[in-house]
Amino acid sequence: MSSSANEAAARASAVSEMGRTIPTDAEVPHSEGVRWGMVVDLDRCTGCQACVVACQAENNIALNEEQRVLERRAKTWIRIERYWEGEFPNAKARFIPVLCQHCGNAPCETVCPVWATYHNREGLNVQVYNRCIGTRFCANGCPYSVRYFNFWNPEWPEPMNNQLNPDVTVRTKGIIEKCTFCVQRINRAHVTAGTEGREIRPGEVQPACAQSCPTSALVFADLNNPESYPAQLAEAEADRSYTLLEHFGTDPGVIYLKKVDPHAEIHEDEHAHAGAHA
Amino acid sequence: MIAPEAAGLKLSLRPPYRPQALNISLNQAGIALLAALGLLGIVMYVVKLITAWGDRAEWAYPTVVLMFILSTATSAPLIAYASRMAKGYWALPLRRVAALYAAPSLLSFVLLIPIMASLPPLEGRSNLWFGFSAGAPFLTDALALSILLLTGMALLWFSAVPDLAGPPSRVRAMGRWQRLLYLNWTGTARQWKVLRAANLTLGAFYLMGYAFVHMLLSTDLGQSLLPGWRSGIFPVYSAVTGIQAGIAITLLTAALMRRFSPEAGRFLGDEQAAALGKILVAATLMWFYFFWSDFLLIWYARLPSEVAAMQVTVAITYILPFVLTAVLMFALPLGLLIFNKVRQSLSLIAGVSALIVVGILFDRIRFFVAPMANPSPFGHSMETLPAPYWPNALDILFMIGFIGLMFAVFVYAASRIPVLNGWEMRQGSMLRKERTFMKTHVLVIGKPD
Amino acid sequence: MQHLAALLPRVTLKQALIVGGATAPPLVGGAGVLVILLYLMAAGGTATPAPEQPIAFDHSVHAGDAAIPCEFCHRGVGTQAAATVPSVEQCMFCHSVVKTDSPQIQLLQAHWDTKTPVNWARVHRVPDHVRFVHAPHIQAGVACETCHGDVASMEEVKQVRSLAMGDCQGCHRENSASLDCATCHK
Amino acid sequence: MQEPVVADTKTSNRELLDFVFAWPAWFFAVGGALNGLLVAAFVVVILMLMFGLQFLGYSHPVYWGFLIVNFVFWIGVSHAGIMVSAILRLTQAEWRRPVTRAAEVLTIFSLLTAVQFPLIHSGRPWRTMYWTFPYDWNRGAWPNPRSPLVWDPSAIFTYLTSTILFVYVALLPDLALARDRAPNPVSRAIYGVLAMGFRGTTRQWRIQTVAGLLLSAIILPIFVSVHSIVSWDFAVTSVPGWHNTIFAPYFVIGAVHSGVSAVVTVMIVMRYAFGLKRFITRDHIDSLARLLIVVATVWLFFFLLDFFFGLYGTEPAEVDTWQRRLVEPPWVVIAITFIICAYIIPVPMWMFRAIRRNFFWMFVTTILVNVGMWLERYMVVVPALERKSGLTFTYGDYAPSLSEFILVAASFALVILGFLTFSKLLPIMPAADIKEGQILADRIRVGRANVPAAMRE
Repeated sequence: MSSSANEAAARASAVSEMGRTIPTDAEVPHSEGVRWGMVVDLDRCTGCQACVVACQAENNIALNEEQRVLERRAKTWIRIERYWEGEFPNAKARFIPVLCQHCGNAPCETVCPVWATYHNREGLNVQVYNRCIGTRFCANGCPYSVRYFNFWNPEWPEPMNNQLNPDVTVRTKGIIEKCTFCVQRINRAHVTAGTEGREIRPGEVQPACAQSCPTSALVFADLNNPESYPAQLAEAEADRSYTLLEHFGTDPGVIYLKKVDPHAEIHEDEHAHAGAHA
Repeated sequence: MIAPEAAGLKLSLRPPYRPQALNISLNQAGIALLAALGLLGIVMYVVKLITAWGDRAEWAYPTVVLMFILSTATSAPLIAYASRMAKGYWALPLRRVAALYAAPSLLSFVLLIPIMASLPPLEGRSNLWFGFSAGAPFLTDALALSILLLTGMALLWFSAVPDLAGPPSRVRAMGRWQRLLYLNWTGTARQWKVLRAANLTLGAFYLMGYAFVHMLLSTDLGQSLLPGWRSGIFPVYSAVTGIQAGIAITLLTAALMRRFSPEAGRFLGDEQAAALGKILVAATLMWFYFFWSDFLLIWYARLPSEVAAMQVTVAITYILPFVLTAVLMFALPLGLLIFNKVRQSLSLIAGVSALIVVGILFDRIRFFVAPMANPSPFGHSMETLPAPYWPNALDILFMIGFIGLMFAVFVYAASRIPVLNGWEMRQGSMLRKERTFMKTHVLVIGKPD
Repeated sequence: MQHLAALLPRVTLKQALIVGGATAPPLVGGAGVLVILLYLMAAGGTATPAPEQPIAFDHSVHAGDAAIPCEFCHRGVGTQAAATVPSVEQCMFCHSVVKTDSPQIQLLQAHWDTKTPVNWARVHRVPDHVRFVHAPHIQAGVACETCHGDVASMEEVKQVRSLAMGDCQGCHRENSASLDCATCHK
Repeated sequence: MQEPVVADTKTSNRELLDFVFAWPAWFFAVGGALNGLLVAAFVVVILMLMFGLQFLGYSHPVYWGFLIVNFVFWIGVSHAGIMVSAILRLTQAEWRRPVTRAAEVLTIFSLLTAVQFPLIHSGRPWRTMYWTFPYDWNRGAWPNPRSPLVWDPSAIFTYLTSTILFVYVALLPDLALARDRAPNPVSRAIYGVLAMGFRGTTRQWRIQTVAGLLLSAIILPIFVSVHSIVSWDFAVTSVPGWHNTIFAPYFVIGAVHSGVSAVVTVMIVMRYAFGLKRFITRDHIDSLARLLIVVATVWLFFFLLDFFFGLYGTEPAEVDTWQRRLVEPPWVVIAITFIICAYIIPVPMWMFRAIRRNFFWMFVTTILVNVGMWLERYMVVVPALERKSGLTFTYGDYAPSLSEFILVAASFALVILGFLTFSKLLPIMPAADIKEGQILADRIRVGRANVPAAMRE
């Protein structure tokens, strides 16, 4: 198991190194104006799962009881994928937080028969719960597997129902849900900024995961705003930056910064192996 | 139903009707033109061999010619074999015309050798051989193609022997080797039985070999040289459009036969056009189906590496040949063939067929030039879109000459082997009768087991 | 022709019953599923009739005769999501002196005395999956009457506009407001 | 065909009527068992409507499974009818005649069954109006024409409509006969309305024939499009193992393979159950088997292309999917069973004339083909979802639940029940078509041989 997971991690990063210089038909709708996005610095991620819990609380995600996890029906809009590197005595855990990548070229959007998921002008991949009929085609099309299906109506025992966020709807059975970049917070900021007659300031909006990240591994901003910290970070760390599963050509809105491990023993053959697959 | 030419129903059985080799009424100029073209083809081939051995890009347009031959001359005999298996009596006078294309299809092997010699090593590029290295692709492809061509020649010869052999006394009088060449054909019941079984099984084998060779060559000379081009349907597209072109070239040839060969003209007529026309419509629709199945999936899934390859063959680099292909192989033929009048007249359908034969040449250009001229065939995706590689004067002369050579070889073969298969037509005349039923004339068709 | 007709069935009552019996379960079952589907489809809906209020508050007196501006009582409307219903204290601001002998005002007085809120019945409610914020609408200059009707002439307030999705969209379209799903759907 | 159906009218009347008039005990036993299955399925469906899809074996990465597999399977079987009727009619294959009606009816009922599955499989079936019907003038919210799931209903319902039309046109003369034969005024009235005043005039016959031929030609593109679109449900996505351009023709030819096999199975069952020994002969089965050899071989070629060109790009996720399909434990059994059942056993057997003309062996082999083809769809759909990308952390697996087995079994019950019911109400043998065949049958003397022949106008 560990070797295959390791291999997968190697592939995931190796694949990301493929340059994409071919022009595609990607007519990115958010090339002007706001594009909400996130920069994930894997060097800083400790795998603490604070983002997962914060997301759970913010977005009224149903309780992931043990049974749910065992039958793989647990819902985590952001999940920490853990891969092992190296063999047992020198094994190292590597973490990749995976959330909806808010792709500019989203495979989920084209396949929905009812337009329950679409791309909005701010680069969000929006899921309209009330429109969704639950064909789950989008979940199949998504290479990141970040779309989750509601197999039943969620229930919260007393008094946990009192902590539900009123700004987020409680999803009914039979629909798909996924990370929204905490669109309720973005909307609230829009209203605040609108009533004050100004634009949203950089750093004004934070999704729950980024807000709760103790090491600031997740930072959120308008990637099209060159003054925002994440945009500058992505620029400054360009040699470390990649997007997940780049060869799918999805143009994600989440940018990852590679982990640089000064103590890593680089196995030449392993790299050659991953390179052959890339 | 379009009635067959009357001559076909009333063949003399006693003495048995024996067809002639092409009694051609071409004038001197026509013969001279064909010979000149053939000579040009040979000269150009030699010139290419000397100047461009091992230079892959230089062999791009010869590859187009190779695939053109594979899609026309090699596929035309399928009409003979398939109609024999399906007991299609309408095809009786056409079978030899189609099968004769086995002779010019031998030219494809001549082209294959230098082209294969110019291919880069398999390592580092996608290919069908998955590390299986026993001579692949050179030996395997050459072996597969040569088996296919030999099968075609064997079928042509076997089915022609009863016509060539003449009366039993003539064969008995032959020398030993000549008799062997004529399969010792005296027309015994056992010989007929073996001939029939051989025709059917070899025909089925040829059909499968045709699909297989298309899979190998279209992959080894096309897909695997253009990184990012991963299309499972392409071998089938290649084979099916080849069949479309094969039907077209057979109809075209049939029309020319009727015009220039008095004997063949007695039997070839609108019945063949009507029956083959239906299949041509189906094949024309197939062109679109297979093109669309390919295009839609790549364009929809938007994997950058695949889209780039598609941009080369369809959307950007070779858009001109693509548009010509779509018009000549699909839009125009379909628009014309829906009219019964066009479909049921040999001369009109020959015009449509000419469009398709030209169209398939452009189709092969858009698919095989880019891979052959691609300087960096290694890896999983292309770094940049390649620039289009248009033919220079030498390439154009090569194409004209070699395709001319193909027709010259066909005419030569037709002048050696009868263009009509007399024995099958005699058989057909026994199984097809005109009768009156109520107040109309009907054709009664016997279907023996 | 006649002899071929003999190939065809003569349907007797018994046969009809048996065939009916064989087809009944699928038909009945299918119909059952259909009924459930129809029920589930009909179970939604936003329009409500005027609900009974704990105190017979008359908008026509306040907003109509007295011409008190809406924002005077519904103070949140210009700045936040909810327009807010005034607290008992705010009512008592006037009604500690105005019309104190009316039985309805005495009901109000009772709430004031016992320090309990009035449980006003909610009139306008959008579904749970819709996010509606009053402030931007007021800021854009939309009059209250546009959505709530002529409240100034209503003795008891009821919903006059469907306020279903198409209704909102029509207005948004006319005013070039956002038609992005995420604007309203949460 | 070597021997046309020749039966004197009295014998044929008696033998065809035997089943329509008699009510053998097995009919009630079979009908009862089938209905029992259906009731169980209704319970499952209602539970799913009320409590969500938790009863299915789906979990996080694998959101499609048995029900979609079954949908594809039945759409596949539905390709039999038109393949047999339309193509064989256009190619004037005389042996098609007794086979056509049964094949078309099989098409209708398998289509009707197939369309249930995406419906009950969706999370909120009561909202599927958004999906198939563009009605939302008010809100400007429409079905998404880019989604293959919107192409699907259009293609399937077009196919269903045209197939019903096709059957109906062919039924007209038979309905007219039924009207003339009807014993009581009620059924005479019903058949009379259905027969639309068909009296057998020359003009009516001509129109009926032309309509049949035109429908045959028009229905063929629809026939091809239906399963192509079903295949695109999978192939347009970038899911490794699904995204292969060969999918459309591969699915279509696979559909014909399983559909024609199903027709053979049905014909053999009908032959014994309905007492049609005189009308369904060894020749029919033989001809269908020869057709099947070709179809199966083309299908195998496309399957191998799918396999080769799946591995061709050596993309890691793609290779993982194929490894899952062909090597890893639960699937390796399925893979081996599938290829053995769908090709390795039946096709070499069909090579022998003795097998092709043996009802028992044809029954067994065609059942095997459909077992294999069901597993093939399972193998195509599920492992690809289990191994979806380079993110191995989300690799999952799928095990069907009892509910799914019940629903799949019930789909078979529904098709069989529909077929049985049809055969009780309307002639399952195309009487007029068979009669036409008998008129057109002729013989030609060649030397000493007497060769069966057919007339062509």
